[in-house]
Amino acid sequence: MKEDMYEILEEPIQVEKIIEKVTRRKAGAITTFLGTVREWTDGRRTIFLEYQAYKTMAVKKLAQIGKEIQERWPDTEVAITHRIGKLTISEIAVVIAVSSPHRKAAYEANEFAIERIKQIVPIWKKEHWDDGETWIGDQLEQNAYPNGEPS
Amino acid sequence: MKEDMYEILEEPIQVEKIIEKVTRRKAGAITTFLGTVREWTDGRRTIFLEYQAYKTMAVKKLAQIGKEIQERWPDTEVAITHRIGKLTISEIAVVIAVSSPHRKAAYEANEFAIERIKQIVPIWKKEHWDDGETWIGDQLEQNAYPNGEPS
Amino acid sequence: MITVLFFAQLQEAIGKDRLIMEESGITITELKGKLKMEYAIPQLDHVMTAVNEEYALPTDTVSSGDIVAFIPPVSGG
Amino acid sequence: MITVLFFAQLQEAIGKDRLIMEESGITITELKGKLKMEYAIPQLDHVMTAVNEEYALPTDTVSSGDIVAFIPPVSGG
Repeated sequence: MKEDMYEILEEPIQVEKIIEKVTRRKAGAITTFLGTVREWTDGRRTIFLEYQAYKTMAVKKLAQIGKEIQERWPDTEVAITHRIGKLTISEIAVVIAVSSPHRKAAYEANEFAIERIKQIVPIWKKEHWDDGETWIGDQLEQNAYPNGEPS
Repeated sequence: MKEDMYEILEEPIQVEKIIEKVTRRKAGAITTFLGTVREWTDGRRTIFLEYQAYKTMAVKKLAQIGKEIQERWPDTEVAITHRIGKLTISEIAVVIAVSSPHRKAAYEANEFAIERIKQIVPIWKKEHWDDGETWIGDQLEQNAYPNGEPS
Repeated sequence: MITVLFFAQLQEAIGKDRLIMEESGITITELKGKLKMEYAIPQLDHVMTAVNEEYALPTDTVSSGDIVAFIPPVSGG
Repeated sequence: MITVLFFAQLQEAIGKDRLIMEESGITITELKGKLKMEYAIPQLDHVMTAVNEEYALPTDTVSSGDIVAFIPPVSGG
């Protein structure tokens, strides 16, 4: 697992670069997930988002997710980059790329990665609506850290 | 549905361009699938692949898959480009991009698209192994055209 | 006059990517039968057929001006 | 000496991203108690804690040199 497979960046993410990181001769499938800034959420309009991270820990937790994936889906390669700072509509907040010899694992592992990011990676999103601002967190869901976190 | 959302190309596919086609303000998630040329399959080594298509019909069938997706997962946008001709190891044969307000639909619709491509789109792959060559087709699977094809 | 298209292994077996046939008002099964008499292409029994870029049934009839394509099992992706 | 890091809504509530506290050998629960006496941050009851970049339990003890981070519910992705 190369260290730079997992990054927190303050600049726009270049998707092609993330894809390159997982490209290899054994792979027949590469899936990517791009989380983009959506304008409307439950009838409320977003003007921009602001992401903050506990950077060093976030990189460690992204790497942990990669390791969890490689244990569960052997022979996958994973790269994840999350952007922080101010993002406007349609900008890319996160890119997850997974390569695998066959497609099923690439889809499953990719979806697993985004679910885990939302559970354990110390990154926070502040919505700037047209009528206010809020730090988002799943305060309503009591199981914010399932699957053994913290250990 | 714009016509150029579905393409058969003879040149290398630029992933960023396919992603751009589905990017929109309503989307919070974009998934992509890249089918890449794998070197080893069941212990046999591939040197290069050759794809052939019935181009006009293939574009129509890709568009049909897009329509099927939009019926099943409303509010998705789909773009698919398949490359033909000679491809070497790790080159990209197909890119499927799906955008959606939420991620679940983007993953599901993307996986549906690749399954359908393998069922109904008139594109053929010839494997050039290090010890011979074969046109690939799922001759062993008798249900090559399930789900009502042909109608 | 019907245009008949061949792809992949069929194209290689016949050595051409298309044929023009002076036929009209025959079923796909009949068309396949005529082709098998002229060419050694046993694979023809196992392929789908498209007429004017839509999948067709063996009992469908093709008319002058139609484009018939034989579609071996596909393997895109 | 313990470094305490704050993020997101906690950082805004306290008005700082970090504090240096002259403590050692106290549990996270005790540390939270001391902070609540000094700052109006009721949210502290509902946040996770990381010690040296790993999630920790309320009963874990922190020592001089440790970096403690309070982690409000995360919302990346």
